[in-house]
Amino acid sequence: MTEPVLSVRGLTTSFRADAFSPWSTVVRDLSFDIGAGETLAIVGESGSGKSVTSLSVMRLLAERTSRIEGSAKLEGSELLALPEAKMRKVRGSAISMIFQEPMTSLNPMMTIGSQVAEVMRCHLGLSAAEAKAEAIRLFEKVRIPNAKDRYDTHPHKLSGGQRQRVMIAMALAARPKLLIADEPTTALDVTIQGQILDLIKDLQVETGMAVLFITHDMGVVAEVSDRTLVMLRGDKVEEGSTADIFARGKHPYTRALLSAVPRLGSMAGRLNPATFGLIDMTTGEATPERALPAAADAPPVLEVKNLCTRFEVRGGLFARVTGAVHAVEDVSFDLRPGETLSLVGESGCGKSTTGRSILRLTHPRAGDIRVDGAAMHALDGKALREARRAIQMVFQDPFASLNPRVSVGTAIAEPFIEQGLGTQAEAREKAGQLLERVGLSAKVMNRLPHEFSGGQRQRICIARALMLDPKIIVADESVSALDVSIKAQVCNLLMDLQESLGLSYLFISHDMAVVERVSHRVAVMYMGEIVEIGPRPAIFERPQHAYTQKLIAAVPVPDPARRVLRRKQDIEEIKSPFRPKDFQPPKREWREVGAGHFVQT
Amino acid sequence: MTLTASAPDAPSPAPATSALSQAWLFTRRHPTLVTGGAIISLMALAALAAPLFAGDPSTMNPAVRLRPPSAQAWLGTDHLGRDVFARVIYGARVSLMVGLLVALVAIGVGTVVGLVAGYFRMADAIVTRLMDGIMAIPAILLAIAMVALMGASVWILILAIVLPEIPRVVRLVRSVVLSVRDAPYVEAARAGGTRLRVILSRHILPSTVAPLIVQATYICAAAIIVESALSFLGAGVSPETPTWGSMIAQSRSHLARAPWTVFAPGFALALVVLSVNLLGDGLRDYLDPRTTRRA
Amino acid sequence: MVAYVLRRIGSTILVMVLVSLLVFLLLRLAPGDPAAVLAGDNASAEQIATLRRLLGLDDPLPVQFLSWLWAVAQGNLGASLYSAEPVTLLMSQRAEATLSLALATLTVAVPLAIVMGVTAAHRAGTGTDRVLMLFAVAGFSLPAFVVGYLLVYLLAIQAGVLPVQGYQPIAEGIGGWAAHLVLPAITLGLIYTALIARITRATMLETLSEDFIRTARAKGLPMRRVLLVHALRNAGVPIVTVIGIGVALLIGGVVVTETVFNIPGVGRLVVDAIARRDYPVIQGVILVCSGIYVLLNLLTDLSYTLIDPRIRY
Amino acid sequence: MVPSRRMLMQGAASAGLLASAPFVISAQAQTAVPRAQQLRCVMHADLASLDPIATTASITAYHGALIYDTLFGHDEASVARPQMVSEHSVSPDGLVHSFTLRPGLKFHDGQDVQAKDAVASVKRWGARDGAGQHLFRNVAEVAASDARSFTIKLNKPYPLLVDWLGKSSPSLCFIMRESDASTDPARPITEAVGSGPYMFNRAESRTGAQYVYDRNPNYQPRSELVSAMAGGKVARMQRIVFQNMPDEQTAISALLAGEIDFIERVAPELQDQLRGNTRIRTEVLNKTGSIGWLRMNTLQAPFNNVKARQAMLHLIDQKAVMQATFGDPNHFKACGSLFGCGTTMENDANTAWFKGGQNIARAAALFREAGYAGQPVLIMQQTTSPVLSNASLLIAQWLRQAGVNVELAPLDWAGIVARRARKGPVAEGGWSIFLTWASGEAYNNPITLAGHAATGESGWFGWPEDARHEQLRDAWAAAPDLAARQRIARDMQENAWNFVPHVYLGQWFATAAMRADVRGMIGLPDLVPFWNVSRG
Repeated sequence: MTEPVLSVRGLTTSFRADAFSPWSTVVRDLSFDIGAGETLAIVGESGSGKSVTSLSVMRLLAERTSRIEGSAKLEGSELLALPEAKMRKVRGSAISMIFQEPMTSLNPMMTIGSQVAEVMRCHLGLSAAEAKAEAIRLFEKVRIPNAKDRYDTHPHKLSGGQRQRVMIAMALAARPKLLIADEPTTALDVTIQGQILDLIKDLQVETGMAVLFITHDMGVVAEVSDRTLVMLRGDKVEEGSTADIFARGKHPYTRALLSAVPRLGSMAGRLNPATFGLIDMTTGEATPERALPAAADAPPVLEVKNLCTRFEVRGGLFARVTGAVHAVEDVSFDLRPGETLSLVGESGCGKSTTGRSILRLTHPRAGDIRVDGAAMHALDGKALREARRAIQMVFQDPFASLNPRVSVGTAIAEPFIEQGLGTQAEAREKAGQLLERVGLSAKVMNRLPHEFSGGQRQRICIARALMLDPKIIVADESVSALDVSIKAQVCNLLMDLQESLGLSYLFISHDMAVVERVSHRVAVMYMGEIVEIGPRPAIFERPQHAYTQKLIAAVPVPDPARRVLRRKQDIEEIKSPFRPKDFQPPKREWREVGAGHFVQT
Repeated sequence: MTLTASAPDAPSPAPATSALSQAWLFTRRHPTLVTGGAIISLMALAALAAPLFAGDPSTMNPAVRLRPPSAQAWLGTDHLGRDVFARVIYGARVSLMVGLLVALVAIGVGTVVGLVAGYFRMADAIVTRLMDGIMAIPAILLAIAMVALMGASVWILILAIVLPEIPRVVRLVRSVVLSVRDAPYVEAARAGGTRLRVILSRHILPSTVAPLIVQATYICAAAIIVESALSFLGAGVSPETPTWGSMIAQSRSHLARAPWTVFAPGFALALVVLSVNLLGDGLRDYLDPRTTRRA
Repeated sequence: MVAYVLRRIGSTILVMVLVSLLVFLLLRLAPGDPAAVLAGDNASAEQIATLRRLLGLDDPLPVQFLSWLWAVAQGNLGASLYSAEPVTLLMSQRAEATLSLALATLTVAVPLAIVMGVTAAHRAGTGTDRVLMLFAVAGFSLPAFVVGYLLVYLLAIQAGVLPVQGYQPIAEGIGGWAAHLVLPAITLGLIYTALIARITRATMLETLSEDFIRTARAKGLPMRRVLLVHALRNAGVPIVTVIGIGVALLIGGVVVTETVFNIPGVGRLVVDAIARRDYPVIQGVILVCSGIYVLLNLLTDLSYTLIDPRIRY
Repeated sequence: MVPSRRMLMQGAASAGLLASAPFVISAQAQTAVPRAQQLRCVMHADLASLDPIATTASITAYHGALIYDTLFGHDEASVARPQMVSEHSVSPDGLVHSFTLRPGLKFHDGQDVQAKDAVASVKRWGARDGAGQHLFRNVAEVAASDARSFTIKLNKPYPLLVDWLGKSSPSLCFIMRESDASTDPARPITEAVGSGPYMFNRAESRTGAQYVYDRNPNYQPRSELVSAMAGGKVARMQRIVFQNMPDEQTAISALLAGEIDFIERVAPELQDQLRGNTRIRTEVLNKTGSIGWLRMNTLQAPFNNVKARQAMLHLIDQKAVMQATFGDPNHFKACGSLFGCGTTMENDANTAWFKGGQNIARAAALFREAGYAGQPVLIMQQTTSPVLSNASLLIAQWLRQAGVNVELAPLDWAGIVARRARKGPVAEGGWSIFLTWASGEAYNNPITLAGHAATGESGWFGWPEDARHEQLRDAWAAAPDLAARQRIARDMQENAWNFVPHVYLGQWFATAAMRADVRGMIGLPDLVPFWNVSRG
């Protein structure tokens, strides 16, 4: 191997809260090399120090509260000793970066063209006109349609994928030797994720730059990287070629990580959901997967018929309604006891609104919602409060769904007491039992939420939802924000509870691989409508609707051996479910292609 | 990615050796908070304990008017022969009380109104219009008019200063309520059937506490300043009541001959307002570390 | 956009009627009798009663309010009970001085405050930051009249370089006009500068922790460009809001400043009118002031669209 | 010229506040009077009203003296001399006074001053002014006999008639145009067109800020030397400007900087700043100064009892009250005479209480004798006047020492004039005590000063009632000469200090400050005239 583009030796980064606090080390004695044209993936869960590593190399951490030791050499010259003025010239030209959140990483006040052009004006000394021409060329290169017209567009008019393309154009503007991509696809929908990964790959081939890829997603790692470095709590645990790591990962943590990654297609041929097989990250001890029973063949606990939810948009002199966002349009399904029905689709498809409409957290405009035969849609006030006992919700963000000022015991007990189901003491006893049931100790009742990790909090939320002995739980992206290993554990917990308590889940998720594992049935939503619904094996193995097929094809596969260069797909357009006031939704027809498997025609 | 996410796994700071060194550490971390708090506390203490050491603030004796500082009158006497030191100390009572009461009333009323406006969409439009109306009237003109028309008692003065402050509190509370009204934990409570009263008191109100404490200090400081400005314009409380503002206003024509009559209350006024502001800034940084600590 | 502006103006009228009613009730339900003031100390009760009747102060309150409102709707703010001059005339005579003072204050305070705020945010936690912010806090803590006296004493009486008091219309020479405005503008601008500097620092700190600032730094842009081009504009909306709200503060501060420097402006007009219970003048001035405030709010809101391309009405 | 410009400005004003500003400026820029030809003055109050008959405010009298002329004028010896009048004769029975106006008198609008103008003006003044009202009880008819002559017919002789027509305390009998003078006496006129030595320049005046008076080029002064309000009123300055400056410190600074030329009254504590400055001169223009007085509500307890009122005589230490505000004893004195000190009616009848000095124990005893039982005594404290505010504080302190339950109600002047009209008890929004002041000379005249009346509820605020006092007042007005009036004044005072219609706070002498080159200021008790004043 020739001299590496970037050579990191003994990198140790520490933080402190302020000048009077002690240092705490976040990255410990990390060393790695990246050669030209090579892709190195740093993989790890939150708190592993992977992003801090890249920010340390770029020296983008606040000087007063961070300390970087060790060495980071760019083609032999030491970066960590460079004066700030020289380091600034390295940033964006020799090393450039793209970030996770395309929504927030672009300056919302400036046109995308000027944001790209300024890099070239700054580093390459181009004139305004030259920079503009070059920026348009770059936009074409990253496949932004109508590049010339888009030059003066502001970021908010672009979709997430397009913004990430702008970010890439910006990063490539000064022809860097090293591109650091920090979770570049995490915030994107699956179909877009694939396109962005392909783009980076193509550009790398074209320019021969090195790529440092930072991610938590093993699927992405398998797709893009030549070599992989696994980090855990600031330490490197393992490094090797990606194929090696996936096939013969030595460290228990590596194997635990791999085992927890849901793999699309791993459920092929099986009828019912199954728990994840897990490997303990310290002992390496394995727990095998376990299949769940089929749903009971009983009358449905939840029936939803022709549900419509629209958000009115007002305008004009007297603030009249000019139209509406048709978030949920004519959605019907039912849910049997002990069954998991997954609602899948990309962001903005209306899957969350469906769940919220069923609980009446959002007011549906029309439709029939029956819980256990009782008409939920017609209730109000006290009756509605009582009806909600049967149907509870677990939200996406475990940090936001617990009041930071209320102890977890109080939070769990609250619905029980508020519904007048028993005394304070009874509530606390039951809360204690439920904490044990979700895998925590009853002793933690008096602690505040911030003392718990994300996974623990989601367990607490589940306990709170169970407090009213519901029949149905709406799990709205309940595992999406969790780290891979935690995600698998929480999924397993949900499945255990379903088995023992006979719960029904409305499982709302964009993660096809997880959905495949936990569902009995799947409904695919697109633009507020269900386009395909049916038993899970049918949907995954014999998808009928074009959109379902596209969704499944886009999911990265965590297996470097099955890596394919593929998908030259059409550029996504911004989908807007906004409709004018007098819009008449078209009448939809359904075709039954298999037992209980319906496709919109 | 945020640093807080890594916090659970990071080694916790070494425990400080003693309470004293912890207090010293706190002082170094939050110098404005501690300085402001200490001065205010001392002032408040002095004001409360005034009868024990300060002398008589109200007895007039024109025969000894405008005497310079001496052993009998530490800060001299004013144009009516009153003890300036005693009046400055007793003045702290009024100034601090005006500041405190204005802050309390503004926060109290503003919180209730803001809570209602923020949580109930129906009330919002009405409340917002009303608050716009109050805010549209220049505050100092309203205060001058109220004091002139309704009499110059401390209570009218407080009412006059409070009224323009209320809309600011309402806006603040309303914005906080709006930001947490649809927070998942509030939705979770609604989904669990929690009553409105409990949602408001347990889940929504506490979020407003930190910004309100900070706002309260600013209102307090502003009230003390406005009181002095009103006194300057001749719309303050009764000249019988010692307040710093009215002391400055009454003595300002004696500045050349008896500077202590102006500088003593002036210094006290500036010091207290400065301290309250420092306290507010310190509290803001302490309660909302986001603004100063960043990665 | 046009519909939005029209709607806002509609609600403005509502607010103004509300303000008028509030002020009217405050004035009329409280003690104070302009007829008694007007008649002089030596007048008898009977003479005062005659005067009250002649001034129309004996009419029932609703009649007084509605007839006043009706006149206002026709653009007539009434006339002073004392000089019988139209309120519009009284105000237009005073408008130039007050507007000059306000504009002079704005032109000095805003750029200064923004430079201070940006510098403090950039150097957050350092000595520079502390000094700048201490200055800003002090600006809040010193009563304007104390500052005014101090400035007059030092710069006008001792140094003799600037006029002590008064106002010189711009038509009588721009030099004299400016010279008369320097001290009042500094006095008035102190608290205003402090206010804007603080909010600039706070929003800049928040903006500087945003992702796109990290992007801008990762692009290797010079710090000046990161601060002034990327961060400042994003911090613009709250800063502009405070500049707008601050104008309300200016209207208030003008009253004290005009008194200290004896500037014949609108603030003094209304303070004198309150002392005399010259109801039409008080009502007229407060109505116009609140109208200006509401209008400024609207302009502030509209200016957001210039700053932030995402905001559309 | 003046009306048309005013119309232009009104039109501009109604076109909109902001748009009109440039019009105003351009109007202002048209005339330029050299600074040396201007006298810029800060007076004690703002000129709120332009009608010197409808209001008794001193500042309006100053305004009147500048622009209007009077039929007679008092000279320095307080003798009434003809001013606008060229001939005056009285019928032998003393019942018909005939007057002829000087030829060549013109109003500022160019019209001649005619007898009908004088008749209307005298009638309006007679309806409004205290002395005028007293006179008009005896007037049968006022009528013009030709363009320049008119007569006043009386029911019985009135020796003070000419004195009253020429009096220099408000309200003066100013001669206005008939059209203005026929306005209802209670309704203030807003025109300001007279025949006096100066003309009101409305275009450059700014209500509440400055009032501009330009020399009347058509004024023909009398040939006699000037003597107070009598003699030739020669306007030597081209322009007089009243600048309203409520803040005294600002005014001092402005005088020091030469931005203004004259301050009518300088607070004693501010005079330090002027001392030793050769460019500034100070002068006491008003030799009888001002007297503060305390009125009690005689309709309600405790002051419905004469003993309680007497207690107030013993309670107040005038020297202390004065010292609290004026400091230097050169600026004030205590005064025990009902008619003020330094005046023609001053005497020492029944002033044992004054000679005995402050005696709080005696006051307390008198309150007990009055049967005082702890009723609240409410003092309306005028916060906008330092002397009255300080006096209120001291009196409250002394009353408390005398065992009285005192309550201070801080109010501004407008609040006081509204509340003092209430006759009910304190609990019903009434009052017990208020303080005010008037020029020392005003107390000298028991007819013109409304507060000298003791006519009960129809009288002035406080409403004291005493039949003998009223008899003496009538006798005083009817007395043939000064010596007779002085005798009656003694009797009045003897009686008054027994029933105590009011008590005094002390007498003080305001100092005027001016640039050293200002010459010829005329010192008058009630007025500051600006004719005869020059610079250099």
